[in-house]
Amino acid sequence: MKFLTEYRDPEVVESYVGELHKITTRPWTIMEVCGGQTHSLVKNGLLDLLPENVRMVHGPGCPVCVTPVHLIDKAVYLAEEKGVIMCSFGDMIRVPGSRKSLLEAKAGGADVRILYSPLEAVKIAQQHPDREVVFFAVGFETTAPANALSVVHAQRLGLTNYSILASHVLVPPAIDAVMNDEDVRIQGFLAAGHVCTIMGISEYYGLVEKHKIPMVVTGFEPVDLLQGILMTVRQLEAGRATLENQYSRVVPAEGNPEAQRVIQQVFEVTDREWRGIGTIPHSGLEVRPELAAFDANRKFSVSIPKVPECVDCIAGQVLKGIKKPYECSQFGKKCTPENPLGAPMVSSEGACAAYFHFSGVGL
Amino acid sequence: MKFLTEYRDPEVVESYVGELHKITTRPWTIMEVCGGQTHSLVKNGLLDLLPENVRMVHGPGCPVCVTPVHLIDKAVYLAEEKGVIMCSFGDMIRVPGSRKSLLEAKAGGADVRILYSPLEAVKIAQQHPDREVVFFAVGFETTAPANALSVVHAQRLGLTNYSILASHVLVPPAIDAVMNDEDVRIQGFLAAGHVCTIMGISEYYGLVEKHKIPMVVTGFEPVDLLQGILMTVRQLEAGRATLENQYSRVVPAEGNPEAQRVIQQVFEVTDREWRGIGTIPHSGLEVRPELAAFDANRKFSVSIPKVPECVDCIAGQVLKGIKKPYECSQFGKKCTPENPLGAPMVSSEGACAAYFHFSGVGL
Amino acid sequence: MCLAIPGKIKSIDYQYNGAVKMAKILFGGITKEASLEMVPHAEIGDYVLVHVGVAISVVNEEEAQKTFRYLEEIGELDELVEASQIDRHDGPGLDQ
Amino acid sequence: MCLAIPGKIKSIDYQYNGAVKMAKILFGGITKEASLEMVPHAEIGDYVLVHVGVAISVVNEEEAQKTFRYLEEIGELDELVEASQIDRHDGPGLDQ
Amino acid sequence: MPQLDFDVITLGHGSGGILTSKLLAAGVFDLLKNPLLDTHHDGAVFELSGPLAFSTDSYVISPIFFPGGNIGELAVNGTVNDLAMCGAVPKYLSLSFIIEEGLPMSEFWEILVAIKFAAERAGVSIVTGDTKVVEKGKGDKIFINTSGIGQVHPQAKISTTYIQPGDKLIVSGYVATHGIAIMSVREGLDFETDLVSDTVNLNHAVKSLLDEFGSAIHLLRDPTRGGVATVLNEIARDCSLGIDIMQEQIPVLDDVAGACELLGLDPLYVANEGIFLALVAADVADQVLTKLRETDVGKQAAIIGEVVPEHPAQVVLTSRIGGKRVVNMLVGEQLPRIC
Amino acid sequence: MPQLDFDVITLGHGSGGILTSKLLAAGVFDLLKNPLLDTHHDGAVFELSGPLAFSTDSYVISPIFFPGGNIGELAVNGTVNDLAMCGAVPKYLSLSFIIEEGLPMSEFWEILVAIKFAAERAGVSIVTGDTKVVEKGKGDKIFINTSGIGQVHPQAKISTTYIQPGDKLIVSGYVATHGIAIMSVREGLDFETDLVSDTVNLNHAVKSLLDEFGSAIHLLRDPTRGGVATVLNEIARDCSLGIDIMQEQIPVLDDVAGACELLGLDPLYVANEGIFLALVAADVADQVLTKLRETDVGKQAAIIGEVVPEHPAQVVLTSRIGGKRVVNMLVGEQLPRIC
Ligand code: SF4
Ligand code: SF4
Ligand SMILES: [Mg+2]
Ligand SMILES: [Mg+2]
Ligand SMILES: [Mg+2]
Ligand SMILES: [Mg+2]
Ligand SMILES: [Mg+2]
Ligand SMILES: [Mg+2]
Ligand SMILES: [Mg+2]
Ligand SMILES: [Mg+2]
Ligand SMILES: [Mg+2]
Ligand SMILES: [Mg+2]
Repeated sequence: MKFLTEYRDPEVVESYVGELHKITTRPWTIMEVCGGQTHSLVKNGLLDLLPENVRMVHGPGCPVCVTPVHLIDKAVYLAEEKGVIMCSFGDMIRVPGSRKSLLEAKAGGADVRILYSPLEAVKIAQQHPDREVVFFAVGFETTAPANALSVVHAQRLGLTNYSILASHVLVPPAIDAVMNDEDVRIQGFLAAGHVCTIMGISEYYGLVEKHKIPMVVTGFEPVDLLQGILMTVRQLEAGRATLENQYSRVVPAEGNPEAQRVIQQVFEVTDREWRGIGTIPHSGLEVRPELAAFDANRKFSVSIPKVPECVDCIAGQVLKGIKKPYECSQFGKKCTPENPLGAPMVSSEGACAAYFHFSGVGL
Repeated sequence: MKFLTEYRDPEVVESYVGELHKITTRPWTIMEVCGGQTHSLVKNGLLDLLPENVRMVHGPGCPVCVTPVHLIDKAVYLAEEKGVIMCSFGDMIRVPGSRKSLLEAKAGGADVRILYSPLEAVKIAQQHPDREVVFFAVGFETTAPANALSVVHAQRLGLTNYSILASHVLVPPAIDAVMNDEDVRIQGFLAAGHVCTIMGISEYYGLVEKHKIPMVVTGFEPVDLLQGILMTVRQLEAGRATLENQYSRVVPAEGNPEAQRVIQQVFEVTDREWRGIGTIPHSGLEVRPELAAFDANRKFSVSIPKVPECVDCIAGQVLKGIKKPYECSQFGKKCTPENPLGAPMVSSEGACAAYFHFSGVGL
Repeated sequence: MCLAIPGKIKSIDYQYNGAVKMAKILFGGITKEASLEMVPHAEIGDYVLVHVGVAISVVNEEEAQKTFRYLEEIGELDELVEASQIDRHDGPGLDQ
Repeated sequence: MCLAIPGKIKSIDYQYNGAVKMAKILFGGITKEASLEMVPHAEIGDYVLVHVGVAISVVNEEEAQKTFRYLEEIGELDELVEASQIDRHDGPGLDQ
Repeated sequence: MPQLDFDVITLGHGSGGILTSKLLAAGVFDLLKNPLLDTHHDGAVFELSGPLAFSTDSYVISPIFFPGGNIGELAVNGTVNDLAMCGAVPKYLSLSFIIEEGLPMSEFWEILVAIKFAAERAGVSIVTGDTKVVEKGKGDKIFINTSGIGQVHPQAKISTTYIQPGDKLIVSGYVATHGIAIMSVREGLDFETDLVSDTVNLNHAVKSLLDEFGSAIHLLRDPTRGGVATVLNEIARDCSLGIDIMQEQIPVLDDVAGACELLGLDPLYVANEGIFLALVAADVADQVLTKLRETDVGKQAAIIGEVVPEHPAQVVLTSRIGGKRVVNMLVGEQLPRIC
Repeated sequence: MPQLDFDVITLGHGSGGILTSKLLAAGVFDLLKNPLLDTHHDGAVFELSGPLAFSTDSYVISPIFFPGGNIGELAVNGTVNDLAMCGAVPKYLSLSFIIEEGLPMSEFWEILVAIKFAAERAGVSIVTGDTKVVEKGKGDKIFINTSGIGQVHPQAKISTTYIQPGDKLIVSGYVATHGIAIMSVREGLDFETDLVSDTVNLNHAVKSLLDEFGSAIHLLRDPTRGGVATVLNEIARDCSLGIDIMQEQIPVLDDVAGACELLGLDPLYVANEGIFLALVAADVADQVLTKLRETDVGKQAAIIGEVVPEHPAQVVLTSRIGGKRVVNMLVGEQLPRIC
């Protein structure tokens, strides 16, 4: 497949790995923000190829993992008690709420559907005019245009039975929050390529300057990641801290103006709670008040008690890169992908699950 | 079981059979009006024991058999298109409408439930306040109090989601209609014991006088039937034509006043179509207009085309006793209990089905 | 039509705040609930005829015996007189 | 986050009375529908990056080659001068 | 019950992955263990020499727990009995579950335990199995298939071709008990009764008859779905002879008779478990009956009819009052009647 | 298709009465006829001598008709293949249906025809069966259980205990084809592809390997649910050795690779039909591969890994780019990912 296969070429990989080994003289700690990058690093065995001195830390970039427990509880409630058709992505429905996941709600008889796209949910709403259809719209900036588009489509079709339960988070405030934590020892960032495809790269200049840290907008294939790491290490070794763009084939500096427009049209920025991290100011998107009819949060009055997160789970520290998953006392013991205690064990994007799946417990 | 077992005593049966053989001198044709009696005659092998000169003819007394096709079509429509929980008795749901039976609608996904009692349907309505529950209330006078009571119960509970689709027929007008047919050669009647339990026997005096025909209110057990037949034959042999009550242990002359009252409260007399026979004036019950909220006929606006009955089926003649089921060209051929062409093949009460089941085709 | 069988009242209770009289009724070992609203005077121990969950008649034990004496009676009757038309209101045909 | 992969536009059609531009997109042999609303200028034959049913970017073929020349370039660069800070608006770090 | 991580069965338990594996390892394999039990899903291997009998049945009963048992023991007994009806000594069973998402793990466990004990009572080993999980609303709590292999008894000569006029028809116990016990707990029909299903394995009783009477046992059948009437019709059709039965002789419990009266059902068409019909040579019929009555499962056994040359392929019943009628096969489901 | 009175299957067809009988007589028995086919529901009797293999599986696939096949042929091939994986020559199958009310008779017929041809291709006889019908909403169109008996090949010595370090791992064909073909028609995920399921019987190919290489074939497994990854983990666990696999060598169709990229799935965890894994002695591995490639079902066969003494009970993959990672068992269902 063009634009994929060539970025997996073993020879190119070898030359990048060689160069990386050649230039790395000291230990460096780099965070890849995005769970997709984590996934690719472990799935392709890349971690195995990096110099020992290059230590990768897995960031909070898994939207299903950082979705707050009470929103999952709300989705479960809507599915179980309000009888809505609750739609979402496959990895979202396995994330545990305080009582159960959407998958367990489904096991209990709720109508929960796994979709490839929010636009499919609009079709379902069209097919079932007598039912309420809710799309559990999780995601970072990358997914926001698609979720916003689903609202635009529903509006265009005059549907009154479609709404989204938005759990949208934004990357730059999260990077800022990570770096503001005094325990954090991150020296460089791979910024998330697909987020920047939408938003462009300008948001990151301020972060680079504020935290004096190199940042490279990076893609997802092995060669992309190696190049991104190499560019970061080169900066680190040279004592520089700038913003670079490894992933220019799909990330123009200005991002995607159409996508930004539709996001603006449907969403507005809000403070947002991140599971395992806490509330980060201006780090989320919510549906604009004028579109309240499409906002499941406003459409359905649901009051569910807020439940504290699991005390054993050190997800917050894992998501901030302070600890590795295997440093958690529950990792691979009480907490496994079949029975996750915390969010990062849930999606195969999650840092804990990625370690569990691809590295093997204890490896 | 007391009041059942003793009426199946082979010795008592033998003495009645003996007496019947003794007194029968000429051929007599007697109609048992009620399908329950037909059932008992064939199931117990009684027909095998009667004198050859006593010929029993099976009457129209099977309420599910005489329910008009368009009412079944309506029940199917309500179940399939209006999404109601359609409840009825086990034998009713197998009766074919013009397109399908309720059993077939159920096979197609409609919510059709088989109940022992209409009072159970009220409970279902209570349990499913969000669903419409309809009881397909078929029956003769015997069943009318139970169906009426279900409306009274629903009213008492303040239910707004319960209604009945009434298909109630009355026996005396049917007997009159049978006797008015010039082809009919019936010489005596066993009147239906359980109908008279409700209504008493006074309605039958007029019929006896008008048609100069003996009539005996008869029960359902072998000894009951033999006594009823004996009483009829005694009248015939003696040239008498009076009304007698064989079944006095449960049929008081006045019937059941409480039951009559609840029937009055919920129903009023109306003209009624009988499947296979046609419309008989004043032969049915419908829900009173003041209870329209409980009348599925008024509650749901349904307009379904009236479909003509099957041309090969001679159900009308069978139900009037003009022909025996095996005289029908389709009996046991195209028309079988698995695939009935006409109503009398449907319920095991039905004259055609009773013959098919218990006598064996061609016996 | 109208499958109805006799069963013995085992217990009585009231539903809908006392408005509806219900009974547990024994049929050869099994017990089924039925409404007594149509037979308000029925008592525990009585046999009632039940049709689709509603008791419609209390079985009259005395009348029940007549069937077993009928053949005897008509034998005697035949010996005495030729039976005459039984009239509308109190002939043996109605009362037996 | 954000699984997105590049596919080639096979055909384009319009839905909702022409209001929505949709495409059939080829991914290694399979075809999946995606919205082109976010990439209005994309043409048949273009490669677009698709995420949850929405094309979010047209792949820039020229930029795509840079990754394969990067090691060479930095080799040459290293030989020439010690790399200086790349400035905010037009440094090679942003453009490549 | 072992400590399992889940309260209910989820789709993951049928995915073939680690949840399936854990469920099997902690539950099924541990409970049912025997040297042959295939623990890697493909199949079991064992030594066995023919002639062999092979039978299968799927169990879809609702409710899955009923008075006197549950679907698990039913599934074991059913296939054990079908093998016994072939004149075989049942040896090995397969066990396949189709579970609806959401089945409480505790119910699954109770079913497994019932399976274990039923297999032990019957003396069979469960050697291979399968577990599938379907979405909520695409199953009905649990369906079970068992298939079984048995070794045909060396003295057995069981076939409709051996049936002769004069053969006596024996029923091993009360008729219609199981079907009525199930119906007693169905929504909309339920009634109170002490009745319990008589599901039980019949293989030991059958073996003792074959040991003693061998080829004098001409046919064995368990009249399950469709009831006695349907099975007798099948036999009459297959051997082209008539069968006469006597209503008076057919053992029926009072509770069953009462429920049949109430619902308008005929016990001859009600489903059975735990009983069988045998057609045996007339000269040994009384001895067979005596022997059968000595077994646990045959205390109520009775001779209820015989094979006759008249009315071939038809079953004729002489009613309690002496009338005769033809008994046909069941048409459709038996549904309770209003009239 | 024979003339049947009904357009759809109703509860009556599973009642055991006359409708069941008619359906069987007009449909099943007529189509599948063979001298052993048990036509009276209890079981089949035949001569067969051990060692025997016995296997069962229930098929609950949705949709029941999918690109390249239907649930009927899947059910036959599945059990045939499980027997073949035991090193056996499949002989007799049982066939048990659980049908949801309302299944069109024409679809049932199409499934029956597929069963007939699949059994013929595999050279097995269907000798006993069962048909149950459940209410609408209590099943999912049709579930099928097949159980099977085979005779273990005289040269076969198949067991995890024979696995040694150095054994080569062969896969007989493209990985993940079946699972992705099914997914291509699932609501909410559907995509266009020419991909068809590769469901097929593997017994003839397996027999030809056993004929020639006998005990050099140490293990056979068909990586169905849970995919290649799960089966390899089970094997590694059972033999307490490590397994190394090479991503580069694993045959995957372009369409399958594309769909996996799009949905975020790993082909190693996707369900397969129509392929098997073999662990064979290193010295014959190339010959086995050559032989396998000569068969209809093995044209794409490849050596994809080997058994190693390191990392016992673990499966380690060397990725296309040369990195290593552990391959775990599947957890839960594989669901498409957003990220
Ligand atoms: S291993 Fe589990 S408990 Fe520990 S941090 Fe990760 S998710 Fe939380
Ligand atoms: S046998 Fe069938 S077609 Fe003939 S009269 Fe009876 S119901 Fe009608
Ligand atoms: Mg297998
Ligand atoms: Mg069987
Ligand atoms: Mg028990
Ligand atoms: Mg059976
Ligand atoms: Mg299996
Ligand atoms: Mg059987
Ligand atoms: Mg198997
Ligand atoms: Mg095919
Ligand atoms: Mg299998
Ligand atoms: Mg069976």
